[in-house]
Amino acid sequence: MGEATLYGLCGAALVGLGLFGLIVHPQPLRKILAFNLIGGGVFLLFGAIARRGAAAGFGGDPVPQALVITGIVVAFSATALAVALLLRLFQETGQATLHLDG
Amino acid sequence: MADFLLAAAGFVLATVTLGLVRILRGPSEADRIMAAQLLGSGGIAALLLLAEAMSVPAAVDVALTLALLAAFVSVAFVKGFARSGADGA
Amino acid sequence: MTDRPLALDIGLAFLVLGVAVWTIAARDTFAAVVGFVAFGLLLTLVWARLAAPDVAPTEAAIGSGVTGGLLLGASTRLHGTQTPAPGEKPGAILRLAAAALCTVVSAGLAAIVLLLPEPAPTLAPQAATNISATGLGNPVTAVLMAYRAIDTLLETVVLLLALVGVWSLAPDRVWGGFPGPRHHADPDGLLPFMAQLLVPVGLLVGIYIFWVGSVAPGGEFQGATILAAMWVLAMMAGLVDAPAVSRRWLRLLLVAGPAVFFAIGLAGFAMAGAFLAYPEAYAKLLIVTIEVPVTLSIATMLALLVAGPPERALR
Amino acid sequence: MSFALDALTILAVSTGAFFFLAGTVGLLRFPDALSRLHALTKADNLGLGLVVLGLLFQPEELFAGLKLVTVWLLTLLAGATVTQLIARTARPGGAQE
Repeated sequence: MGEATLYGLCGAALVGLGLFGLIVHPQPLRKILAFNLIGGGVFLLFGAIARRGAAAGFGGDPVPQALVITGIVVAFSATALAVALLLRLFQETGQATLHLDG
Repeated sequence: MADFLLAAAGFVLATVTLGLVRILRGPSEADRIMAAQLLGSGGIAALLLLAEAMSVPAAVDVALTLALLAAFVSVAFVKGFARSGADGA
Repeated sequence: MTDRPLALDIGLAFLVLGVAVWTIAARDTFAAVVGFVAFGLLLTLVWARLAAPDVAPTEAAIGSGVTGGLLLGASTRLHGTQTPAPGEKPGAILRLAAAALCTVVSAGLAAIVLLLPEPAPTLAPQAATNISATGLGNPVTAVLMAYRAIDTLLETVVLLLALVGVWSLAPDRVWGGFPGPRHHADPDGLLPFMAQLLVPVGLLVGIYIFWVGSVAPGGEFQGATILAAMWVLAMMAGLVDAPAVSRRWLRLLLVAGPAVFFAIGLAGFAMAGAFLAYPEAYAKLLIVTIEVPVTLSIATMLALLVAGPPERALR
Repeated sequence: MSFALDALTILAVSTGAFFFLAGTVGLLRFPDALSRLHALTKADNLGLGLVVLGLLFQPEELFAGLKLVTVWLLTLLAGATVTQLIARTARPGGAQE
């Protein structure tokens, strides 16, 4: 088993772990953290595919690597927007909860 | 030589990750910041060792980026820490 | 391959998973965020091991650094609100069901990883043959700026839209005002001193990482993130104040990158017959012409995304 | 020649790794925040410094060596600042716990 497969499996586990956190944590900030873990897992899956595609003198396929770079930046914009929404909710209601009748 | 450097990288990384237990135990947030800082410098050391062992000179640029961003995160930490301390946390 | 790198890889993979479990399981939100920063750091090492030296600094800078700073700030502000109400905690059945679902998802993905086709499909040879047409030495930058340039263009637009979204969350009375609290420089503190030393060095490194990106790992996103982090650092140390978001120069700076990118893309119709196509003789010149304003715009967007919506009214 | 340099690298990197170990043990075992801080600064400054020193013994371009030293100086600067800020707040009677 090469390191690509190893880290690919690690990515698969991270996606499940993040998904679990996203479902069971009631606090929005914890959900945002879990969302970023899922992102990390998906990127690692891409990384495994890129590493397997090493050819032509490159250590990895540059196309999935470029996609991961784009993905990291987009995940950050989503996180920043989510955090801003959450802080505004807190400012408005004094609570940071998604619980409607709370 | 490469084997030695890889082993050293693994050792440093494993050691500082052990320090993360401090974040779990706390008790104060200062302890948590310290453990994170130790992880930061250990991670940088491991990366430099990897760069030399795998002969990827570009990894030194990664370490440079990491060092700058670690400084940024530390300041964010301490700023937040000071603020939550002021709230009587 | 010798045995030892494999041992290192296995250890690293377990560390990544351990820190991820902790980020999910930690009772205290602040500790969870610290775990996430550690997670990003370890992922940076993973990217170095996966021979992805362009992704590693992006993960270090954006995935761990800037995202970490943002979440730390948020967790501090939400301090004391992070204990879930009694009715909010999911019951044991839901937790079990979620665990089962997530195990299935992970197992499915793991099966896909194990059953990936041999030999692995790759676009690396195509990237290698076309790289000479761009005049660049770094294949990943060539992919980002040439044949997947539309992704990169749309990505800057995504960042801009996220920033518009963040700004639109400002209450009416501070509309168009200054983001975040004003940090005052502590005259006998070490922080302003450190920032004065660190920020110039950081700016230099940021420009270097951006510049080296055309021939070696690095590039506009990594460089821009360092520039953004240094700007936010200067704000936190109280050296400079965040600009009011209604400033015209700021808005011009924000749209300059995407606008130049789009204009050169349109010019591609006249010069090379397609959107975002570059005539071969000028490819490198055009790419650099795009990269400089795009880097400045991305740096501004990232810094302002971390700074958040306006909180203080224009005087 | 290169054998001697390798030996120096191994010596410096091993000592650096030892300081990381010592720093971690200190962080985990010392009783109060201030002595833990003391342990941390040792690991931080000396550990990374020795690793960088060890790598400098390997044949490097001048620019690469300069970058290595810059990494160390940046970490040193950030570490010193954070340490000082923590020490101020972690002092007995300061804002803590």
